[in-house]
Amino acid sequence: ADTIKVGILHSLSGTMAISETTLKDTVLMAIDEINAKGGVMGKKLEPVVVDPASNWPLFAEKTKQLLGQDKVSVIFGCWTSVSRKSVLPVVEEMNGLLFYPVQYEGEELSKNVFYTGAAPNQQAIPAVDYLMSKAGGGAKRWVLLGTDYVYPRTTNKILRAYLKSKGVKDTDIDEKYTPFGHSDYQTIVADVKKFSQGGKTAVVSTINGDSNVPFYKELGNAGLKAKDVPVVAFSVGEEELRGVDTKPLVGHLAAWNYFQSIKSPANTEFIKKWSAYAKAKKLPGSDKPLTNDPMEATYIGINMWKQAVEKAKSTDTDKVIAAMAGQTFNAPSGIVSKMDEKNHHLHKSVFIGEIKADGQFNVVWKTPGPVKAKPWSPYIEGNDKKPDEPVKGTSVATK
Amino acid sequence: MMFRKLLFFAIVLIASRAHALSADEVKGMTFGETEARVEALARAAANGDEKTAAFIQALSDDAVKTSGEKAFVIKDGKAFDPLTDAELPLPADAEDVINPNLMRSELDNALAALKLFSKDERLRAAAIKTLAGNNDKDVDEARLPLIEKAYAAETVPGLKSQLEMLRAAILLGSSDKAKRLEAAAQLSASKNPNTKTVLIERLASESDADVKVALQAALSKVEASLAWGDKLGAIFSGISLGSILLLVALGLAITYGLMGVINMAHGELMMIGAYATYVVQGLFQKYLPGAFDWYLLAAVPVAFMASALMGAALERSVIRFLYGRPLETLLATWGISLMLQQLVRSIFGAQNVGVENPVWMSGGVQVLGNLSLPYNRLVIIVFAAAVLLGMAWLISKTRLGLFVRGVTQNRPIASCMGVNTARIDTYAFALGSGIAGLAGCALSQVGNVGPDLGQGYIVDSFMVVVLGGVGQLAGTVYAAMGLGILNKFLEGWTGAVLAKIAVLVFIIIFIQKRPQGIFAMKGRSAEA
Amino acid sequence: MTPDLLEQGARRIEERMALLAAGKNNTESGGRNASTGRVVESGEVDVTHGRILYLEDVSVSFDGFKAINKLSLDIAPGELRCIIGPNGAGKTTMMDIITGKTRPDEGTVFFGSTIDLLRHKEAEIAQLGIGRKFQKPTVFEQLTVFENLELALKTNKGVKSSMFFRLDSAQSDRLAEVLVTIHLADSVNRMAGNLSHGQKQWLEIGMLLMQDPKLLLLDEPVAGMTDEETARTAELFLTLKGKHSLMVVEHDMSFIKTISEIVTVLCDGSVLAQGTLDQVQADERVIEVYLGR
Amino acid sequence: MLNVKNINQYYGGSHILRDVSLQSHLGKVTVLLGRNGVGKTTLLKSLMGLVPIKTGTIEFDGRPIQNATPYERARAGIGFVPQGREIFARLTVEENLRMGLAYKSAGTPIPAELYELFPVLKQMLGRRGGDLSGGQQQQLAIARALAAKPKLLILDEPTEGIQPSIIKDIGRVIRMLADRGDMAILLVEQYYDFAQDLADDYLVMERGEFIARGQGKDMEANGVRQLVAI
Amino acid sequence: MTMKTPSTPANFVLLPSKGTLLTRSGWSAFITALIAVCALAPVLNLWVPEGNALHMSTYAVALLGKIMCYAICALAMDLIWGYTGILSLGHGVFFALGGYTMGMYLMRQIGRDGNYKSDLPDFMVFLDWKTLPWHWTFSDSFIATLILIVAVPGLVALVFGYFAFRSRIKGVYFSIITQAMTFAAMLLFFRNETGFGGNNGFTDFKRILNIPIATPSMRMLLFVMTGLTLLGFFLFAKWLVGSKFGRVLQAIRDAETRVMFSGYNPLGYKLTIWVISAIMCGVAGALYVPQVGIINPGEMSPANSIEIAIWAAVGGRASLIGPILGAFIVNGAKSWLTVAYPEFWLYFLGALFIGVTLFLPDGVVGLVKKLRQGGEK
Ligand SMILES: Nc1ncnc2c1ncn2[C@@H]1O[C@H](COP(=O)(O)OP(=O)(O)OP(=O)(O)O)[C@@H](O)[C@H]1O
Ligand SMILES: Nc1ncnc2c1ncn2[C@@H]1O[C@H](COP(=O)(O)OP(=O)(O)OP(=O)(O)O)[C@@H](O)[C@H]1O
Ligand SMILES: NC(N)=O
Ligand SMILES: [Mg+2]
Ligand SMILES: [Mg+2]
Repeated sequence: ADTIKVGILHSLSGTMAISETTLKDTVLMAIDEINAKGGVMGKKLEPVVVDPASNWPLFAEKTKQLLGQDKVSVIFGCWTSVSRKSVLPVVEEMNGLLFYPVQYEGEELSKNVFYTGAAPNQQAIPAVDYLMSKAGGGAKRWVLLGTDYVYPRTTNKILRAYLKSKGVKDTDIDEKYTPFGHSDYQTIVADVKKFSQGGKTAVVSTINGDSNVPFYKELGNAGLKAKDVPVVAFSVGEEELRGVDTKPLVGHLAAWNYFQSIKSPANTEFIKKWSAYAKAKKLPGSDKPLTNDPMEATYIGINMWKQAVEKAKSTDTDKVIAAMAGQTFNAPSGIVSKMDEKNHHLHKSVFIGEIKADGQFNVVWKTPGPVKAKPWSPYIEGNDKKPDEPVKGTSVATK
Repeated sequence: MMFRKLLFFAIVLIASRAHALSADEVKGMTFGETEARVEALARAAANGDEKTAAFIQALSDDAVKTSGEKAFVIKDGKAFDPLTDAELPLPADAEDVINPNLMRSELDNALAALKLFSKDERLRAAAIKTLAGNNDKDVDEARLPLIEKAYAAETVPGLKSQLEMLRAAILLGSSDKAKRLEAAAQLSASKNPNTKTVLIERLASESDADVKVALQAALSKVEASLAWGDKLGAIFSGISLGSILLLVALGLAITYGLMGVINMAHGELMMIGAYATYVVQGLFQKYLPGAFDWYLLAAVPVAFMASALMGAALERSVIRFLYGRPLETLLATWGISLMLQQLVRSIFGAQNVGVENPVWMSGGVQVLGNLSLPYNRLVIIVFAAAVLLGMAWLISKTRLGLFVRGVTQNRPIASCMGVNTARIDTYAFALGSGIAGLAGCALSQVGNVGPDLGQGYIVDSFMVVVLGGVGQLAGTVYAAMGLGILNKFLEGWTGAVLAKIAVLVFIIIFIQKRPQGIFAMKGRSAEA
Repeated sequence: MTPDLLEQGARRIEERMALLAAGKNNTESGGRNASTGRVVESGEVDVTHGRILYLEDVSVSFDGFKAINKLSLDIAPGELRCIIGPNGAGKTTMMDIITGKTRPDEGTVFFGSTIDLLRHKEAEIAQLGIGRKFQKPTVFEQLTVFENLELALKTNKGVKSSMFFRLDSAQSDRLAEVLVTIHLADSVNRMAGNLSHGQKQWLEIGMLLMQDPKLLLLDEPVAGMTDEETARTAELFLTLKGKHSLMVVEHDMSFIKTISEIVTVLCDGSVLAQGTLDQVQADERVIEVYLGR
Repeated sequence: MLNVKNINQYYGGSHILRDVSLQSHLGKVTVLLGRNGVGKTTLLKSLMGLVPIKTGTIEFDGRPIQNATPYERARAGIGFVPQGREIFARLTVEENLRMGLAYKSAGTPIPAELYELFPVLKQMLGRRGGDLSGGQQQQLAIARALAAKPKLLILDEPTEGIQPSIIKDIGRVIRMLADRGDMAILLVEQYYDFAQDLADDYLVMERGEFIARGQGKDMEANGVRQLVAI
Repeated sequence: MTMKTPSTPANFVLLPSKGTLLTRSGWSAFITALIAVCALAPVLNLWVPEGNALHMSTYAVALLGKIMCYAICALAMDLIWGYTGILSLGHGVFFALGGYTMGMYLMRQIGRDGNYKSDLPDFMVFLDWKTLPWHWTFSDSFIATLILIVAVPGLVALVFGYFAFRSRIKGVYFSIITQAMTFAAMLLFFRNETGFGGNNGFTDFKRILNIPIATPSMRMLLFVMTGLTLLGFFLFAKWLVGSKFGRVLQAIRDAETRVMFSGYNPLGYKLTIWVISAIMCGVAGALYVPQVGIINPGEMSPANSIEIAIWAAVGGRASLIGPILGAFIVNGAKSWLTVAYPEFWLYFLGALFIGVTLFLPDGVVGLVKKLRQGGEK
């Protein structure tokens, strides 16, 4: 064929559309950009967009379709871990290629997946380190607050182990979960307030997208100020704050590998491109174009894939996988991001940002340089023996 | 943390030995690592004069920008030199000064300390509140002379006693056992949750047995007085959740409870109300920025009308063909709900949009030391009550209400009585939809405004209407309040997830006892 | 023995003592009729005491309104009893009580001398042999006339036997016979919902016939029928009499006249008068509240 | 007053009313008789506009109304007592009567004479219609239709389930209303004696057609009683 | 004792003759479907080479297999809703229970091939479970799993239904408590403590009966089994609704009081059909999981259960074949539209639902009937 097909597997309807729609547009933007520069190996990229509609089994079905019917060379997609878990057996079986752009809980490595979001050690642990430091307020008590699913649960498990290793007692950690789509945070916030009476407290929030607005609104109204009880979130970025009145939230934190407010030439360029694209396509919200971490991760992903294909001179999955090792890309976050030689995760810098009144973040802390991902967290028992690379031959042979 | 202690000693001296603000001080407070800036702040404040205070205020207000090595104070969009107050051109590359939490909290403390001696009683009260809200031990000790001085100078009895508490909290760390005992005794009267923190921390490090006993006694007393606040807080949040459930269910009580339309698009009608609120907010931002705080008042009727018109359109085009076939309405309204969701996705995007609380709705009234009732919740409770009363009046006291009830019970015969049933149906459905719109307007103040807004409430709203007894307005009220309070009490006890499960199981069991809801219709008329 | 059984027993003895003290039923056997000892099979209606239905001191009220007020009434096996009374006298409510639809606040209701109807649910009461026709005709609207009758047929009504049920030839004959009786033979395959009001009345009677109950409760069976059809209904009821017990509620005096032996007049929830039609028609109170002048 | 010409009506495929024509005049009681299922109710429903007719015209007060909605017909002055009572079960008795006044202006009081006619309604004003006994409901249905003082009163078996004394009362009322001369009455009735007593004109229907018509006083003579028998 | 009525000769009354299970054309359609599932599909998928126009792709096999599972649910929904008038908004629970039971077996079949090389499923290892919780006891036995697939949804339905029907909960009240049930179950299964893998549920199945699951022949086998189950259930349902039992169900739907006064106890009838319907859904769930490769609590979300009702309504209630068609139409449309019009498909789907209700009150089957009647005239 004279085009290379690229699958885009992000929910455009249902609960996850809120987060995933922009990622679809980011891929489309990158494809336009690549095509404008002559494509890949002289071939144009042809996007194949499908809507798995926030329905996890549908993710698997659509993957089968993308790989089996449309014969795409690569898939950019998924947000929630469960959607990735649903897709994983399919890409492994059909030997496809998936780029997953969102921070996640780790505990997984697949030959057929490249993880361009953060592993827990690239986000959660640095954030906690910061909050424990003097500059971060010297927190001694911790509320680990999350939506009840595997990413928050695992992250909190890792954090609990980590905090313990730092001498924090179990009684000084309060772990709380709310159902998906929970919208009434009165009790939770009151509990946090009460808990904080026992000493300097910080909240680590792994609340999932939709519940954040009610959570933050409640926080603001209950008068829980960042300087008293700072909240650091791992799933709240510029996009999520679009829906909140940020004035009462000034000073609360988020830990990411990218913020829109980062000053770097690559980022200026990235934001410019995105703004232009959003305007040109009349995307909703284009009057206030926002970029965020998963978008950056998506953008890095597709560009690295392009480089790898060019290096491998083929779109063959195995060849591209081999060529991906050690790829580098000048990331908008201002570093040269590198795909690890072995573990399919990016090396990333970690930034801690404080929320500003305009919904952007002030970077108040960052790691000295890129951090290598540890998908198998050392704080989970038994992981020390795991090889830091995908086990060969996991995929079951077909046809 | 010497430098922080320094800050407070220094402020005591301000009145006598003021220095002019220096360029170095400005630079120190503005540039560099946070901890160094905090130290610079301490030093500057120690020698500070009015100008220093003004600059600290500007820093705290995020009204300072930098360009290169130079700092600018921004006032009304113009830039001024912090040292000379001369107006300067603001370079294009000027950047905001970033104040992390630590810096911000020190700025507040410095300002509070400065204001402790203000002539304005309210400023003093605010300053005391700020200081009382701080529970950093290091700072506490340093604060003592300052507090003592303020205490001596204070004339207003209320403020004086608050300062006394502040002093006691600090004295708790005194090396003098007698002082510690006295402080503990004083603190036992406190209703401030911070006192608890102080007592707990002291208790952890206290070695003297007598003092320990006194601390323990004080702690139990403080906890006992706080417990009240917790309980009332739980009830309040129950009522508040109940009022939201009520708002969400009221519209459905008409479209479903009275008209029998299993209205799966009810949530989307709320969503339309919320988006209407968003649009009104946008219009105010654009055309009436001065009156922005009142946008919500304008949004209420707009939200009602937007949803009511959509409801009327739906009734005319789809629903009207389905009366007497309630199960078919389930299917059609499900379709409508899908389309409406996609419609807002197409128009406003898949992401949430931001709806701000007006200023008068943020914050809350402090009822007890640890119980403050947020204004937005209070407003919603009052709003829900008003909507309920209005609707109850309309349904039971007006002719329109009578016709609605008559038409929904027996459409052909109502028609034979001379009632224009088609029109009444449209009005009734529009009314129910409009009330959904009002609910959406209220929800925009506490939660997400996005295409999924409605989906999150559809199950709850049906549960409330059905649990109350279909067609029973009073039942709807009881059900909403009951579920709200039950949910909040269980949540405090079992956590949010199990509480939700328990509430659902409760509903299942409750219906066994009352197969027709709380307010079951009894007798023959129920079968007709 | 459960406590409430004990209590009931105690209550019954007390009542009997009270009756004896009042000098009523003052016989050797304490008011009981003589009877020979025999085995009572459960579910079998014991009519050896000459009564198939007893109601004693039954009361029920709705939101304070006493619809039935200390009503006592009994019916003999094979009797055709007519009940008349003003609108709202409580006739339908009484049938609701007998068939288990409404629980009385107090009183006893017995089917035969052994079956306490208050302890049974609707379906059980029907299986015991009490059939009912409602004031407002109720048939299975989405089923055909044939299917309506088939469902009513007296057979085992358990789940399993329904699954494997097949109409045998005797049953088919019976069904055909009833179809003719109710004039719906050419409507066998019509949906019952499409019948006219009067046709539904007939169908419901037909269903009762299929059910073959021991006691039939008929609430205004000829309402909406022509005089001629009324006459035929009367004829039908007269043939049923003797083998079945019937309780017929009607406002149609000419109909009552053709079928009645004893007429009971209910008013305000209790018996106002009882006797032959001529007797009650002559009763001033009955004329006053019911017949009019 | 009412002039019906050649109406035909179908339920699905079955032809129910065949070329039915009739008239009804102010001050006259027109009685319509016929066995079960011949189409009497269907005819009345057609007059009210509750079921569509295929062909034919209905003229009321000189105006064609065959295309009007039921509520327009009601407003034109037709009162209807449907078969099977059809009261509003979950409205109170009083509200049921108010529904009868739906097209009158808001403050119109419920005529006091209704309570004289049906005293039981007065006692039960606050009770839900559906809780009433069958006969009470029937009385309510008649009262409801009378509330707005219609020019044409259509009654579908109004005596069904009503106690003899009240039947007599209803008979007197119908007679009185007709005799006042400002109301036309169309009565479907199975209760032959009652019908005969009231009829100024009569019509007999059989399989959707009128097979006999004439003046009330001739009913006996014309053997109508036998006609409605088989 | 039979009643004697004024005897009229009854012999000329024509009683309707008892219909057979299927009509002649019904049988031929059935057999065609049987052949398509058991012979045609395997041949087209396994033997016709991929390039060939007649080749049936693996994707199509997976998709059709999945839809057939849904069709079983729709059929089950028709029995309880279409015929008995009881709208369940909680059938997703039974589907999920069957699915989870199968999923547990499949998780155990992974053995030590998981990430953590443990006998325990992976999610248990990283949540620090040391032993299998009690409810996993029989999950390693295929036979026990087969029994549990029927028993678990059946028992849950039996207990729930017994209490609900005994209390005479009807209409929307019943619908709403079924919805509460599925919602509560979903939240419960979301919890990691309950031992069902939380939000992620179960994935990454490798074997069934020690045979690799991701092979074309295994897939085909599952497909054929699903097809046979669907056809079998269809015949069973047909027989059921054709029996007097079925008519009692319809009578309950129309006038439950009358049914009671005719001497039937509706409790037994409702309970029986409710449990049968639940078991059918459970079996569908069990067949679904190995084909789709994932089971998670999302299957219990209230929306999923509503969708089952929607398939039945689109196809046409109380017709058995209708709901099956409905499942195919709606899910087929969804699969196609989400690819063809990823941004607009909800408009089409929504319009489909509205259109069906407005113009086809008896669903697609009603339309077919109408057309056929029109054609005959
Ligand atoms: N559920 C109820 N709530 C209130 N009142 C009721 C209820 N059920 C019955 N009643 C009242 O009880 C009385 C008796 O009603 P019932 O239907 O038994 O009368 P009836 O003798 O059958 O009259 P009819 O001859 O008119 O059918 C009536 O006054 C009725 O209004
Ligand atoms: N909705 C309907 N659909 C189909 N057929 C109907 C419908 N309603 C009535 N019919 C049929 O139309 C015919 C006339 O019915 P209608 O109700 O007008 O009879 P009627 O003369 O009023 O009888 P009755 O004296 O029993 O009230 C009957 O055969 C009836 O079965
Ligand atoms: N991986 C997440 N954020 O679910
Ligand atoms: Mg009665
Ligand atoms: Mg009629």
